[in-house]
Amino acid sequence: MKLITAVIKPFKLDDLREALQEIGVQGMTVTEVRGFGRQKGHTELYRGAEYVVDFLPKTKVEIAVDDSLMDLAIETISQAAKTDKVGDGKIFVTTLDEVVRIRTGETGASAV
Amino acid sequence: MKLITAVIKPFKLDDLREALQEIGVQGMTVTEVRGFGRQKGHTELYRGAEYVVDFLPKTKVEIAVDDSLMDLAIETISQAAKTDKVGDGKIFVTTLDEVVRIRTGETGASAV
Amino acid sequence: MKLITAVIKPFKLDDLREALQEIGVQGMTVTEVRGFGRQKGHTELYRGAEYVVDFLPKTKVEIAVDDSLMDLAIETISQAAKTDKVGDGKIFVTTLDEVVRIRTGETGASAV
Amino acid sequence: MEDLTQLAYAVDTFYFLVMGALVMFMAPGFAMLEAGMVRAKNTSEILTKNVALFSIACIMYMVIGYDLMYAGGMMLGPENTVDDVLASGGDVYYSARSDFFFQVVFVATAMSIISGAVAERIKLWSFLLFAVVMTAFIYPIQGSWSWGGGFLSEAGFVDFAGSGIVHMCGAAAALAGVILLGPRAGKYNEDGSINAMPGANMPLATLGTFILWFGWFGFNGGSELKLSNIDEANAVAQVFVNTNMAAACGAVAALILSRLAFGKADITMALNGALAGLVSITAEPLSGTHAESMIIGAIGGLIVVGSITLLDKLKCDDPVGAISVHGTAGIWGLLAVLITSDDATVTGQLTGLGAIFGWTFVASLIVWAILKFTLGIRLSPEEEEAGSDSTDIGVAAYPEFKG
Amino acid sequence: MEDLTQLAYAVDTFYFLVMGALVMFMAPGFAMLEAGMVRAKNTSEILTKNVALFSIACIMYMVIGYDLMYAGGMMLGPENTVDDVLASGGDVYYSARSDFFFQVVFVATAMSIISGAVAERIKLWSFLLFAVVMTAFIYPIQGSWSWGGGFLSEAGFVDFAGSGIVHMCGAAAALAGVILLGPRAGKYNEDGSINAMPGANMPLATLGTFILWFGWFGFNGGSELKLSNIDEANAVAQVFVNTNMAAACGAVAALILSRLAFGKADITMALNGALAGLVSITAEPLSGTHAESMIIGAIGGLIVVGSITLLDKLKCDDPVGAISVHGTAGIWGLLAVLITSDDATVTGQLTGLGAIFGWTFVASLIVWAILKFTLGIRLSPEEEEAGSDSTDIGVAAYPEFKG
Amino acid sequence: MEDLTQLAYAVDTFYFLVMGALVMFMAPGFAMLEAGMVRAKNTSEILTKNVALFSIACIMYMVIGYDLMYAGGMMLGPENTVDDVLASGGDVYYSARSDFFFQVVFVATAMSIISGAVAERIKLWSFLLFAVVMTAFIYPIQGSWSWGGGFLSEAGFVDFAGSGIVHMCGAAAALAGVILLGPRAGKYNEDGSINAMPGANMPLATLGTFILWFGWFGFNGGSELKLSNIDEANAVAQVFVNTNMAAACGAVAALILSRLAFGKADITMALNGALAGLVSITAEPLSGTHAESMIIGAIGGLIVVGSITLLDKLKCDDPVGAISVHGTAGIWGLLAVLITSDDATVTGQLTGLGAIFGWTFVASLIVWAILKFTLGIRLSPEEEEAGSDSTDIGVAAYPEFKG
Ligand SMILES: Nc1ncnc2c1ncn2[C@@H]1O[C@H](COP(=O)(O)OP(=O)(O)O)[C@@H](O)[C@H]1O
Ligand SMILES: Nc1ncnc2c1ncn2[C@@H]1O[C@H](COP(=O)(O)OP(=O)(O)O)[C@@H](O)[C@H]1O
Ligand SMILES: Nc1ncnc2c1ncn2[C@@H]1O[C@H](COP(=O)(O)OP(=O)(O)O)[C@@H](O)[C@H]1O
Repeated sequence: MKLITAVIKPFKLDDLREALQEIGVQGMTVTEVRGFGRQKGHTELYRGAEYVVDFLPKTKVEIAVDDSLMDLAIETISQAAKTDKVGDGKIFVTTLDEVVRIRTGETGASAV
Repeated sequence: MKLITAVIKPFKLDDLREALQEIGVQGMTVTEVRGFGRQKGHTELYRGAEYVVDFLPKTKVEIAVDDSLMDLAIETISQAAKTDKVGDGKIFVTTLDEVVRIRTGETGASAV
Repeated sequence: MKLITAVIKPFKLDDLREALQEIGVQGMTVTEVRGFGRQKGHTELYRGAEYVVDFLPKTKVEIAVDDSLMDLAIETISQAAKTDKVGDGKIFVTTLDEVVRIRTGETGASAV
Repeated sequence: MEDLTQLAYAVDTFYFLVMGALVMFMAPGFAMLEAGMVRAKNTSEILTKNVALFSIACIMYMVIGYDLMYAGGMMLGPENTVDDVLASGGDVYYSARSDFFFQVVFVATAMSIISGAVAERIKLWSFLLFAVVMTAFIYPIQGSWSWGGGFLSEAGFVDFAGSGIVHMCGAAAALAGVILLGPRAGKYNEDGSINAMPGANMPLATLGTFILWFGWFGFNGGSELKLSNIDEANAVAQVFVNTNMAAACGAVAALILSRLAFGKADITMALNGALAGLVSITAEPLSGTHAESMIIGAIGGLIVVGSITLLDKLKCDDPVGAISVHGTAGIWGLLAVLITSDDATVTGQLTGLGAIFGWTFVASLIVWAILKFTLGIRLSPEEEEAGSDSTDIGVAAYPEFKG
Repeated sequence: MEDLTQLAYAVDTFYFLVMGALVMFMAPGFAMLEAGMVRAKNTSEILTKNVALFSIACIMYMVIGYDLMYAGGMMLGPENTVDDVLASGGDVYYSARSDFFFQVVFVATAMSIISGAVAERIKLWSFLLFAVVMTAFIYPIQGSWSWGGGFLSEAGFVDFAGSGIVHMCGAAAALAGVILLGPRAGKYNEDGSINAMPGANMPLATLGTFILWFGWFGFNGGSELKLSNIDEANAVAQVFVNTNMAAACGAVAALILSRLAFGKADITMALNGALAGLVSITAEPLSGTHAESMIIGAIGGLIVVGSITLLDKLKCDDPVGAISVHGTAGIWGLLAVLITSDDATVTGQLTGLGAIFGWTFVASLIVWAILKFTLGIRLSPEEEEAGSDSTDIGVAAYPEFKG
Repeated sequence: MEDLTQLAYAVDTFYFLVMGALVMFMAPGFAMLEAGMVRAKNTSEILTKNVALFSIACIMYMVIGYDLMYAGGMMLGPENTVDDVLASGGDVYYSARSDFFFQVVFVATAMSIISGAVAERIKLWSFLLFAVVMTAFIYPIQGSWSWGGGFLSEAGFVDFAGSGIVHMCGAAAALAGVILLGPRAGKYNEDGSINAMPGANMPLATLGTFILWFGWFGFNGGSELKLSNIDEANAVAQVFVNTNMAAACGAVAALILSRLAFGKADITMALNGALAGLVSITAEPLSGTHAESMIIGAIGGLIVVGSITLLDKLKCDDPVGAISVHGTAGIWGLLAVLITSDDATVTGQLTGLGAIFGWTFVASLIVWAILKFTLGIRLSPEEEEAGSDSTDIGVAAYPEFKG
């Protein structure tokens, strides 16, 4: 099983959720984060003094999937989150050793 | 060393913390997240217009543990977070290559 | 590729960002979290009743780096985040199976 | 006797100033209500608009509007002298300045109404330019027809404190703006369904509503224009009580209706209901009985719930419900005068309603259109997505709180 | 002379209306205070309750309460005519409507007190039904005993502006509700320890307190009921100063005590202290010296800190401290009259205290109990956990801010 | 005739009390403005300071300040009797208590100014001790020189409602504190650049500003001190209108300037601009024409933007802009009197300006220095980093919202 972590533009979340549900993803976990990448922050003035907004608001989506679904999921995320502008975000994949559904105690693929 | 990530119902956090402390877990990191799973969101009305709350508030707890403590920790989390209702949450386990305690520079198991 | 996750004191974030940029880290993702570790929470009084603040505000920084940059990055983070007081935080390292830059579709090292 | 006249003049002037100060306090009422009903990312902008529009209204009405409406003189004419007053045989009984002060806060009220309806997508400076024209010309010109002694007052049009002249007028200008602006991005789906966009801060919305309720005692209570004898004092008290009862019944009616229609007691409907009750009674808070005022207010509260839902169906996007509260309930208020006042006629009321609405709507449409095709009135999609705070103001309303 | 009488009538009426408007403004004061002191998830609900209870109080007091309390007529009797006033030789000196307006905002105040104490666990509609009974019957009936000329006024009970009749009465009804409701889930642990549940928004709580302080000038200042000669004007000014001094001393005393007792200057205690000072002086803000008023207020501020801590020990859960502020300090206020007023007697004060508290507590307990065994008064554990905003209102107070 | 005198006395007293209540309401205005302009972690503390300083001002001015300033008697002297008033031939025309009430809220205003400038780094209790000295001695002593009939009133110094005596005085004490305190940690970089530290809550800042604007009608309008004849009533109305126009022009001027200078319409500058307009006109809101008042207010609005930017360059850290709004604009107001008033002389104004500023600054510096070297005035770096809410108050302002 894999954990796919995508950092995307916040307003793309709904599209992403819909696209993932269509391919059969059953769950995801979302966190508001701030990001920093090729897309640089910007400078604002407050009462005449400059301040730099280094980090931009991003949304992090974590999705545990079975290995079989991994490629499709990455493909789907890429499509749904793309605006072709800098700051579109990144996808990170790590290996999950174990998954447990707390309610039933199920583990492994059936718990995803 | 393993990183155990549990997504649970927010009001279960205190029970979880106590249970984990009892079995000797020394640290954890908590994030407010929003989740989506078997437990579906619900529809609200605002000024007569519907809006769907797709994501429900959840709490994510990350706990780095030594391999030896892993099974007990998973067991403990499952127990503490269980309400037997849908939405109880999930546990994900990944392998940690390294852990560093910043203050002392300790690494590996002694840093957990 | 590695995913370095550092949990640090919030006011150290700017120093950390600068230090990492200097060694060539191009991106990072920041989350506000609450932590619990050797550094214990404290007790406050509200209207005469005690309440325990178990969790302290921390900042979690996630940085995907190429394997080659890993040691330097860990070193840099340790330096930048250190105050030599309890609660300085921890660094966790996991292996990334894959990284994708959504905008361009690049994968692997060049996507980091 | 002369001293008594002097003292009565002082009392009436003081009454006018206090009532005017209460109406001025409606400015933060609107600001808080609107700030509570928009999303966080457009909050600084709507606050800025409210501060600026109040200021602009004061300036433009001083320079030109008051003269257009009451022939009161550009920059105001001379103050009443003691001799004038004593010689007037009671006709001149309060300070000319106090009259200006009371009137100017009404202009600002009309303008505040517009700000909420066009929120979350309008360009700040185009809005402020509209405010200049509205407060200098559009409002005063129609105001002169009735309160300035023009043709509507002769046609027997009855509008005690301005359900039509102030509230429906503001709503008409707002409606013109909303039509030319279009709805907020993402508000209506292609399948006809509506996306709710909840306001960011209910305590502010509630505070704003209560402040408006409080200020309305000045709005209606001051519109009696005189206090200093038994009959006048009784009249002012009657206005206070009727105003309060209409608001109370509007709130309760809207709350119950929203519970029945939507399953939950939508607080924003209760707030709009209270305001709708106030707008409804504003056209005639004096001559009706308390029972009549309660019914008029309650119907206002029911109407506003229906109107908000209907306008949303028509894809007329009004984030705070201003068009329904001030427009729909304002029309109801003008018609309800026929129940309570013997002076009002169907023709008179309909003439006033049509004239005010028609003039304001058309004149506003033209001004909004000119702005649209010159400076533009709408933020770009990217600006709207980022929020007008970041685009126009540069200062977030709640920079430390995560949205 | 006749004109002078007319003008004096106008001035007294105006004074009454302005003071009444200030008291009306206490409604948002309570709303903001309570909204600041509850947790975010119950904020929309408490705001809704405050809007609705004010409205209900106005309606029920108009329909029946005012008649029960003052025999003022259901839907109010006729207004004073000019002839009545002139013939009365000074006995009739203000508009009957202005009297109603002033009185009705007092009922709403009493009811607002209850809303805070039962917050975060009560069912909205059961609360609103209680409000109907309280404002139509329970409050007016006890009010008639003293202000309506009943047996308490004959027993020599002195309560100038209502430390007992308004504040302790509200607190007694609240106490009955709190006892039947039980504490909020998770508030008290089995080992007897208390979990603090900090209020979500201190600026709102502070704003609410300051608004109440401001409104209290109307509450106490208007209770002199007459202004139009030198002695009366002096009396009103005296009331203003004593009211203000008691509040100031209550705030400072509570702040210092909280610093000494808890180690930090708990802002919520300073706010409650100011209000306790105000409640304490309300029973007699006129006849005491400034020094006496300061001491009475300061003691009120100390008492409230002790009372809040004690009630918490007794597992009597009152999220905003309403029972302590209005009840405990109200009792102190009634007793403090014995220091400052020559008219008051121990028997008189204790009779009043006992009668008001006893009646209100028992009558409220019965009504709450009926509600409990019919509709239910308490949210289910799941609803309470989710918050009453999501259960009863459907609109979150701060939907964009993460908790 | 006697009855008329009595009624006029009542009217003037009532006018004074209403105006005083409006000024009292400026206390939450300052509290909300400051709470909105500091960072979230220092919000409970600044709220506590505002509640406490208002209370302390009331207490100290009652005990000693009013006597020092007006020889009004410690704990106030006796009230005017009916005979006194009637015998005075019009010289005694309002209640002595109403005078105290009006004056005491001015002291609190001066003290409120200081609270904002020293925010986010001062120790709570040291600040409160300063408040004791300021309101008991520093303010009343300089106040006695002009309003108390001292040498400045003889030198022909004109300051109608206190641009200098209240506002610049507060700013001078604030400046002394800011100099001894130093800037907030992290505010100025070694390379001379400035780190903006945005205020946490713009709706509160806006609400505070509007409340202050509203309260200012009492501040300036009440400073005419008499209302009860035609000329006085006209004067009060003139003051209302000029005050309002200056505020409006200050807001617009600052908004436009910030748009031109910084590229965006900085709301905080518009708010400061409105207040600067108000401060500017406060020294003479009566004798100028409306056009003059508008220009004076607009210049105030421009000045404040420049002053804020300049002070920041000078590393004089004032989180809310209080020194610029009340000090710089206050000085401008004192000088602007030369344009509008025939009574004012350059010497008189400069003497007053110098005397008030000099005394207040030096006396404050001494008191701040004593506090600094005894109790300490500044939080430790750790405490400042954690925020004064956690250090001094123990209650977070927004405990549930993530920063
Ligand atoms: N090396 C990295 N480690 C962690 N997060 C990253 C990294 N690079 C980018 N991110 C995250 O992805 C977001 C988008 O990245 P960015 O580089 O700006 O976009 P693009 O891929 O279009 O150049 C960033 O805001 C950050 O949150
Ligand atoms: N595949 C997944 N990937 C990431 N997070 C998940 C996944 N499935 C569930 N979650 C998280 O776990 C939470 C609870 O899951 P849910 O399926 O609703 O409960 P249950 O296991 O009782 O069916 C979700 O709200 C979500 O945050
Ligand atoms: N075992 C752990 N698992 C997850 N997070 C941890 C763990 N130990 C510490 N942390 C995180 O690191 C933060 C700092 O840790 P702490 O132990 O207090 O500091 P120190 O390393 O100086 O003893 C904690 O607040 C918590 O967020």
